[in-house]
Amino acid sequence: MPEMNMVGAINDALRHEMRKDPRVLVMGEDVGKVGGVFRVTQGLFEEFGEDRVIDTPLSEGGIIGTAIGMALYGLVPVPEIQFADFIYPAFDQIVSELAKMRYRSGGEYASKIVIRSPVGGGIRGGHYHSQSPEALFIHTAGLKVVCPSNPYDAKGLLLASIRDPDPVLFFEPKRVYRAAKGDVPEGDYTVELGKAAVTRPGKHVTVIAWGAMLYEALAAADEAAKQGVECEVLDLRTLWPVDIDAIVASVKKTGRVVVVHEAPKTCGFGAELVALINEKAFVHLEAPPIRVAGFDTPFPYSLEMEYLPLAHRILPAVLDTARF
Amino acid sequence: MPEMNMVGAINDALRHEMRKDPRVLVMGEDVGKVGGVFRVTQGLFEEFGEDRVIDTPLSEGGIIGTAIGMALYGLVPVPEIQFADFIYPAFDQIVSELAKMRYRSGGEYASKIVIRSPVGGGIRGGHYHSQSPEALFIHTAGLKVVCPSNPYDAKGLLLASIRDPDPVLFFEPKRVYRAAKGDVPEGDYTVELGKAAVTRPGKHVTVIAWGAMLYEALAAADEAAKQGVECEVLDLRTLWPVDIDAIVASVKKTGRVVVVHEAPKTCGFGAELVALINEKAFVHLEAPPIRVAGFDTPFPYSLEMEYLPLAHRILPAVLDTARF
Amino acid sequence: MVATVTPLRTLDAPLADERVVALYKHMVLARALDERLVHLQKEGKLASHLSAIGEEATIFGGIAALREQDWVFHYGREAGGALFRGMPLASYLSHVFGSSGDGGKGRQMPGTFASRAARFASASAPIGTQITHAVGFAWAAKLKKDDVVALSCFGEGATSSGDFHTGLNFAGVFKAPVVFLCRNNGWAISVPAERQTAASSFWLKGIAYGVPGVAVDGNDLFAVHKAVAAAVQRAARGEGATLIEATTSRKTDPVARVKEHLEARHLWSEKDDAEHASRVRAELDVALALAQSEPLPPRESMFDDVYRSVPWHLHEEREELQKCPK
Amino acid sequence: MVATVTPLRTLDAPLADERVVALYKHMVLARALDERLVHLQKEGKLASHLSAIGEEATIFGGIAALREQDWVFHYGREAGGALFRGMPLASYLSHVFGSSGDGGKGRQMPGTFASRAARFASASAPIGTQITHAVGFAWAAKLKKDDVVALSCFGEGATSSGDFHTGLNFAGVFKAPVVFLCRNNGWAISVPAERQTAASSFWLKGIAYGVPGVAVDGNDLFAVHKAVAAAVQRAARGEGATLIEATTSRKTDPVARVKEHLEARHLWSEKDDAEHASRVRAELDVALALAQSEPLPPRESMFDDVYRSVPWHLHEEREELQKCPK
Ligand SMILES: Cc1ncc(C[n+]2csc(CCOP(=O)(O)OP(=O)(O)O)c2C)c(N)n1
Ligand SMILES: Cc1ncc(C[n+]2csc(CCOP(=O)(O)OP(=O)(O)O)c2C)c(N)n1
Ligand SMILES: [Mg+2]
Ligand SMILES: [Mg+2]
Repeated sequence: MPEMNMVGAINDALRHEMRKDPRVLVMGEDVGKVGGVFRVTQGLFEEFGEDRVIDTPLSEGGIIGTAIGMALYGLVPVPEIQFADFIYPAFDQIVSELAKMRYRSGGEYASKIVIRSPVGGGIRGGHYHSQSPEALFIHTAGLKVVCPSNPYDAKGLLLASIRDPDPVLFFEPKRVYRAAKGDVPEGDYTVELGKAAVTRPGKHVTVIAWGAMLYEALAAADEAAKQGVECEVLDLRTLWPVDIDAIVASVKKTGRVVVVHEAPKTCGFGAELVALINEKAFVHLEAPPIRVAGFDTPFPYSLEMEYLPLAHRILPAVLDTARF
Repeated sequence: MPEMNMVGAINDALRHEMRKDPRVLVMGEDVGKVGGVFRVTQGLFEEFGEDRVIDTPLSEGGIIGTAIGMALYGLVPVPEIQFADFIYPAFDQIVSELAKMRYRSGGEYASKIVIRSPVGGGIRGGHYHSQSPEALFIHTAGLKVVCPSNPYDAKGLLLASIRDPDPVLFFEPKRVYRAAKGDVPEGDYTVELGKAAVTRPGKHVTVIAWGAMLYEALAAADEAAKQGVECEVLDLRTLWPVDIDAIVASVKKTGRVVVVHEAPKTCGFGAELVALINEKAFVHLEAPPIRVAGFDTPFPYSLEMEYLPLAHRILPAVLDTARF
Repeated sequence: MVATVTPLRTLDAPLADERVVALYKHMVLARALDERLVHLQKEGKLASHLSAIGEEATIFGGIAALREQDWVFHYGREAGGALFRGMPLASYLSHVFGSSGDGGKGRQMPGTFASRAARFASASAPIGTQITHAVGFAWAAKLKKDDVVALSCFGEGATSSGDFHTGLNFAGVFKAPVVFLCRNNGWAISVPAERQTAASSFWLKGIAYGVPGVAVDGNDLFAVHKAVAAAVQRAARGEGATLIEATTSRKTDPVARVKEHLEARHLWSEKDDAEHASRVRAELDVALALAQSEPLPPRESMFDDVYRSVPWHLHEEREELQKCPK
Repeated sequence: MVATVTPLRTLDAPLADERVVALYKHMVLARALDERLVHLQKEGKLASHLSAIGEEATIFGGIAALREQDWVFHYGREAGGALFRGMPLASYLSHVFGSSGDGGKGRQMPGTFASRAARFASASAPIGTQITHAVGFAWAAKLKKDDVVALSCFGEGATSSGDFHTGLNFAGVFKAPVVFLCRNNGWAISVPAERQTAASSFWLKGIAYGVPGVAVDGNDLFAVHKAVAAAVQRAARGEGATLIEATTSRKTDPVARVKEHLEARHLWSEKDDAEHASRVRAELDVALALAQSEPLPPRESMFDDVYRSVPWHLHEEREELQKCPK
């Protein structure tokens, strides 16, 4: 099995599925000859040509709006939004149109597309190259939201996302695009949507994370272990619909929860997880579930490493929770 | 004190402030001669003329984008978005520009506008005339979010919102635009932002609501009282920054919480409230805080009264919580 | 790229006589239907209704110019056209009353229907959003080398939306086989067309996108038909999109105009008209009574179609609802 | 509304000789600064840099045509113009390095600065958003009867954005005193201008909005100046907006072109040039060293300016951060 980074694994998934399924196409700004600003689509233009790897005008609303139309025709577009921060011009098309197409037509029509977009901070991008907008889409009924943390999952989840009948937002943690490496099988396999992974088993505190913050959670868990606190680290992988069974099983064991995410804390997905845990496992809770998240400010440029919920901020939360 | 409905009270607030402060202006689709589709701006065009009551082209992005520019010049625009469901074409301008203007310029610039928009269901509007998108804006650092439930608060909160230095989303529960009536003082007064009201005191269960659902919470509380359960009903009024002290004080007393809102449950503001209550009052909780909310579907047309978290859905939640 | 203006009236349009008669009959049906629904709305029996009264020539002229394989991306006022293209009247009325017979399962406001039978896409309320869908759809057909054209319908108010800009821009760049039919009735609710643009007309907006613009009299069935037919042919030849501005006015009745045309050519008589009107009346009486007596969709159906299969959280929410008193 | 094309080269532009010399000096500074920052970026000492190399004539031609009371809504490549209009070099460099001296408190990427001193609005990264701000700002000035014009700068890629459409549309309808300066350098990252539009040029997009369009040679300081100056005057006279397309090319060096002009008129010599270059070098050495040695903003500052005063939840988050090890 070849070792790949995230960029390579996602590229491999796209290439694999485009070879297999002629309906699949890639579109977006700079996805063509140049292979995307992060080079995720590199080589696809050469292999599949300009009808399946399409450089578009600079309009995210146009990318998603026309992709919805293409999907209605029966193609399976995989549009790229260059940075998730630039998804907002397409917000109306995503929440008003894409998410509601199947429902409002009583199942007569569906618009199946996979929107790929890099998320997260730590690359010195400031306000507009660092955001993690997953909560906005989780709040919108009709969408699925995925965020892999490693190359194996990235490929397997992307293939599963493209084959899934529903629209998927596929968020790629750009901070670990090249840093996260691992063995990736050649050829076909999928990682089922809606299933979390127990990345590190433990019995004292459940730490829930995804994407680039998973590594911070693991680092904090290592430190906590030195102080006698064993964390069970869950990598959600699919954010919505979330793997509630995996979460409840872990919380039943530990009774203590820390949720980690980069997006601002308030009304972030962490709030939903805390609320769900209350609804499903209240009697098992021995401490209040707490959130270590991005602060409720725009994403800052110079102070990004202070802003992000890195291991040094997760660790005290874990220890406090363990000792509550 | 004259009795007014919500429409009249908001109209009165706009007229009052426009007379007092020449910087204030109203803009939007159909806000001019016709006075808005809900007649909230009726008569303003006649009194203040077309330079201060401006009918715009059909572009929400343009309304908010130009309002931001006007505010940079020193005016205080109060744009109307005809239905909150149509705020999404302006989403990029609101979250990327309006919310971040002060922060990104280090306080050198600020863009103070108040966006008024009717929210909520129950008027047979279906998907696109019924939504309650508050959570999206609460998640966005830099915005304040207000939602009055009655005429007195509507006028006082709108005057406070216009005078507040920060951008405010002022959501008006259209279901009770005319149904909610009450005495409204003539002339000047404000209702402080960030302060909830205890609409009904009680000791067994805290019910948190706002806007049109407040009346459903009160109706459920009446029924619960007949069964010996006394609800303390909080009307949040300002959703963000929320009156955390009022919430914690009530939860300390009751130990039991039901949050009610029209927006879909998942990642709604209810989740944030549950998470905050966990963080601030966990040891006082005697039951899991639960949410009675819109279901996680697009807002349906025919079944809207089944979709909404009306009293008949709140009551069992209150009783279950009381008896947990 | 040259913007062309077609003559405002073309009586020699290549529409076969029988087809004009069929169109006229449907225009009469559409008018009667609108009148009935407007009335029901005034009586409070219908939440809302998007009427097409006075705009039938544009709607039917556009529809009549399509080939069977072509698609329509509408926005709410085109029901008459859908009936002409094969949507059953009963389906449309079930939609209007949001009842269990609605293909859309009662989930959307009257007017925003979908019909695969009529090759009508799913409309929504936000103005303009369907424009980019039409472009993507037509572009996909082109990529697949299918001979399919999409007709994108919208009002002049929609030209101010971002989707109009982006839709025309993408259509220009990718030469998508799409026809943009802008129905300029002079108003967006209370806002006059002069408030939508400082340009002297809407058709010339095509210039900004390398898309030819055409102006027609929107009260003239034949003029609209001719312009749309030419645009469909152009699109099918691989030459790309056309923007057509059809200006409607209250000064003449577009339905009466077709009647005059038919009568002048002895293809229709007062007697035919009276007979047709009474047939339509009878048909509507029955269909409306039926639709109004249909039950609403069952409340459990609320949780279907959010996703293709119902995920755990919607299962739970359905159970919560089922436990509730009705 | 008529679209006009100005002659491509106008040596008789009404720019006083001293002003041309001053502009040239700043163009040289801007070029040197760009070269240094590009270099620092390549060395990894700077996260990113938006260079204006080759586009100085458009930037300075536009800026030079403004009156003191006019404002600039820029998008990231106009730093040279801001320095010319009075932004201190030190402030700009503090911004670039995100240090404590930055007026923006180190919160944004290099390039997206703001400067009240230079009457430059606050730029952001999303393409196009500043266009509607410029329109609203100019419109507000008009409503207040102030004689203020806004210059809205953007690249040709931005013409595909919804904000371009909406900004030009509102400017047309409300006759806002705004000048749209579209810098067409042929590329949006890797996407060529032909992929942005099927129209033959960008200036003619003004037609869609009742806004006159003008094309100029963007490598010619004088041509750009003349076109923008005329547009500013037109706006100030209450006649509304103008869209100017300034096409830049790599074929000539716009800075060298001004130098040739000055030398031909004996206003500048090789010796002057050498002296100026070494002054600029020295100034940049000092300023860059200073900016790079500045500390970052204190971490507590992260919670200021989200709102005018710090609300309870940000107080708590600040305390949480303060408890954390650095
Ligand atoms: C994005 C959006 N904003 C506002 C509305 C409210 N609205 C419904 S119809 C309408 C006017 C539409 O005018 P036009 O496009 O000319 O179509 P017409 O109704 O004249 O056929 C408006 C503003 C909407 N549906 N969508
Ligand atoms: C809304 C949005 N989408 C994508 C980007 C990423 N991006 C940054 S610069 C750029 C190209 C801009 O091209 P142009 O407008 O021609 O300006 P130029 O860089 O040529 O000066 C793109 C796509 C962005 N900043 N904003
Ligand atoms: Mg209209
Ligand atoms: Mg460019």
